[in-house]
Amino acid sequence: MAWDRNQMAERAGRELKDGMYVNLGIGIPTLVSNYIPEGVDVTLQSENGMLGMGPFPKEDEIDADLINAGKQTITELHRTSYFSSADSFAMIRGGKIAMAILGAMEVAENGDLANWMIPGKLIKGMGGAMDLVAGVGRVIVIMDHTNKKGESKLLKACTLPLTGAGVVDEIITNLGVFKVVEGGLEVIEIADGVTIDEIRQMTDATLVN
Amino acid sequence: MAWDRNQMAERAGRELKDGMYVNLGIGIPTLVSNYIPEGVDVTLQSENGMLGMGPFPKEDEIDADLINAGKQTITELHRTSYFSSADSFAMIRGGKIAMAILGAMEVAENGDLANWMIPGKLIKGMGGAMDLVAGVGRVIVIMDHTNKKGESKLLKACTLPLTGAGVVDEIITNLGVFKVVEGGLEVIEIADGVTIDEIRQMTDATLVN
Amino acid sequence: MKKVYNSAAEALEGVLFDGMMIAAGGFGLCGIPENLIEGIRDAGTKNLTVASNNAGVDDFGLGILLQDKQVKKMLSSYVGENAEFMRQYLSGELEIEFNPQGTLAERMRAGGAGIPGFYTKTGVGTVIAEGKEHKDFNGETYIMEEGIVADLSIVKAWKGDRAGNLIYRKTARNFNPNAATCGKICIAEVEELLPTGALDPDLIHTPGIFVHRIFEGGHEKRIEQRTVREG
Amino acid sequence: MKKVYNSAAEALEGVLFDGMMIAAGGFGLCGIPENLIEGIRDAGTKNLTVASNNAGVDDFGLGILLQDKQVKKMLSSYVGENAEFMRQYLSGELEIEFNPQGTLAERMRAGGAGIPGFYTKTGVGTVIAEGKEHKDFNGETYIMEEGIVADLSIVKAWKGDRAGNLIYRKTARNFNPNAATCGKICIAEVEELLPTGALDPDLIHTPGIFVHRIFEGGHEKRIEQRTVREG
Repeated sequence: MAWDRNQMAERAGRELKDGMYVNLGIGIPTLVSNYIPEGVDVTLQSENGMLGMGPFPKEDEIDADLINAGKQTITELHRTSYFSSADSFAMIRGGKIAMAILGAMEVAENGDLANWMIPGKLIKGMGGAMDLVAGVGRVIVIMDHTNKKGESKLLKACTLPLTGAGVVDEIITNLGVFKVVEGGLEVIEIADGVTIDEIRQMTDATLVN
Repeated sequence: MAWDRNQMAERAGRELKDGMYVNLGIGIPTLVSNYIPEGVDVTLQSENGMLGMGPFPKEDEIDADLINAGKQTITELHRTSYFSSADSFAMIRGGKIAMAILGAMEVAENGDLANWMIPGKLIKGMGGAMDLVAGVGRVIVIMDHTNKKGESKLLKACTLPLTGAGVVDEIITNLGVFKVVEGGLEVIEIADGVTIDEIRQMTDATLVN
Repeated sequence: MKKVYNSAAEALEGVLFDGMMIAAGGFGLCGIPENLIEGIRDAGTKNLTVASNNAGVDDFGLGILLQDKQVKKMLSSYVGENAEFMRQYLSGELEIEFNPQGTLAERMRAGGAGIPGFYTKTGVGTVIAEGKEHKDFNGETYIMEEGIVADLSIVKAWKGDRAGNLIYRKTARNFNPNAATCGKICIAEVEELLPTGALDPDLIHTPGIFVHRIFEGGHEKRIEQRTVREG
Repeated sequence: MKKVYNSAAEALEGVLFDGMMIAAGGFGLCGIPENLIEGIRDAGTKNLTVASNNAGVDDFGLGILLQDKQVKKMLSSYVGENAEFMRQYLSGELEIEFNPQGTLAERMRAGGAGIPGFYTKTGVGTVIAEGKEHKDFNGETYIMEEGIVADLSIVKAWKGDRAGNLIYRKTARNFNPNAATCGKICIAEVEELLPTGALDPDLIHTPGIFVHRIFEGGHEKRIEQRTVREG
């Protein structure tokens, strides 16, 4: 009956390839680090200035000088390096990060992404999201297929201010996996217990298959 | 009877103020480091990536990894820091270096400087000179007043390709000190045993006094 | 040339003025110049424009300048942790210019490096690109962003020496090295002020040329989200 | 993901092709990737465009590629130490694009940072500015310079680890960190290759993400001008 958050994260984990440098967004994307496949060596970047992000600390390892981009306390690894924000985004903008996995409010069938503001209501800022989607090799969105009102978050066109235009490559929702292709979205995987008809019904964006 | 190289360097040393970060070019400018006035604390930048350049090493201190922009072996000081070429010129271009003291082939009365090539003859390259004259707070040229043929190197207009346009603030020659002002060069000091008439005779540039 | 001061108040003496622009290091509450922010609060300087990735929380970091209504405008990428900020912004009391995080960092770096403008793909096709110059390179469209030069930059480092050389610790580095370069005057607060020569010259993050004033101060180093694992 | 190789020849396997562009670290003969330059000489790759501040001397550094006529074009700021270079240049066998030193360093940094163009005051009013876009900022004129993206960058570091993290020593750092970022592939040679974890994460100059291949090699480290003082 559709994927839960962990199953979505696990599915996203299967996109990771050996040797990749990857940036994981806040929320479900963070869970992906629990599902890095066996034998795949991935280095996580945190855009506040760190490569080689480790797990959350034990109580006695907490260090105020060591946080991720979500401001959570974390740990370092053997391979870790630290650098300035300008250097961090130099590597992001310069295409050195193979993949970013991010949450979203809306994704359009042409790959447009909106995840940073709702005019007049919620204005937190884009943080590093605009830089990430403009700079990394591949952008994967993980999000619920519909919003709280049950409306599709996969749209013909975004209604909210964009984070990036034509930047999304793939979307993983609780209902399946969707690839941005010429003409719309291609369903490339369907969650257990979900039918293509259910997906069609709950999707505003054009499905090419 | 005019200044020698060391007297020119000593005169340039008197331009140094306490706390300044300074870049010295190759040749006579390098000698200025021997004439930093008592009580004046100056930090020398070497544009290949070093602040706090020390004197030449003793024989047993020579280190192939420690050279200045003239490719000479040097030493470090307590205050020394090393950085990349991009960071080095970031501080030069960003106006953090108070003064550069450079040699020249020609200086024009409007502050134009030529010191990097003689077309068809000598083409070594500009090195960091173009960045320095564009970026530092004040540019002082030290050079002989005339070339080997006895012709003035202080000109109405440069004949050689420029290193920078309107960048020179002051020129120290073996005959005196010249300030670039509205309308030409102002003689602000005359070397011992030299007369203003001799200077007039040996100078092509307009002298305003 | 004396660079060493005894406190934030001493170090800020003579550099503050109403309407000035300040660039601040820090990310969230990590690596923020706590003492200098308090010093600016105590000085009561008004109509500040502040370039900082975040705006602190209501009662800590830059949030205390917002509470005192000392800030006219923020250049930031993310302000989600600050309720007072939101309130002032939505009520029109506070101006904000949202900058993508990497653009903000690069603008500081550029300003310090004598680069008045640079091109980036970040923000193309979004509201961020509106009114900015667009230019194509190799068939792709970029927008021009401008370097930031601030009247003052305030940064926090781990160790510093009397020549102003700085070393940061872990992710408390963040915007600090970039902010340090873009101020006409830069003041650094450090956890530990050491004699010149105590830092390895190969391992200095910010050379002393960028730092005009330096002092040692105590740091609360508040943690925003204390996340732990079992074990 | 294997990054570690046993020699320059192994590390260069499969990445060289005629007509490619290479960015090289080093200043004069200091901090140059000696082994990789020899490896490229041995591979005989032709028609190279090389971005490097200098061109070595006749029989060492990039000079050995010039002697073998492997280089079509240099992007450099200063080539005064290389007689063969001069000869080839003046006879029209070799193209050269003079770049002011800081512009060359910044172009490498920009290319690696996804910045296709930036504005600088350097070279305004000189031959360097000819044919380049001019733009005024705050009443001053700047020219646009473009980022460099090379097919390959070759760098030399002091210490490296198996994850590709690098630390440079003294002024042997120079262009190496900048060149490292601007290659589609970057190969680093180090004096000492250490296990991952041996380098302090706060003190790494080039994070491993930039380095695709790494090997340990011997280094002659020739000195160009042995200047000493008495005592």
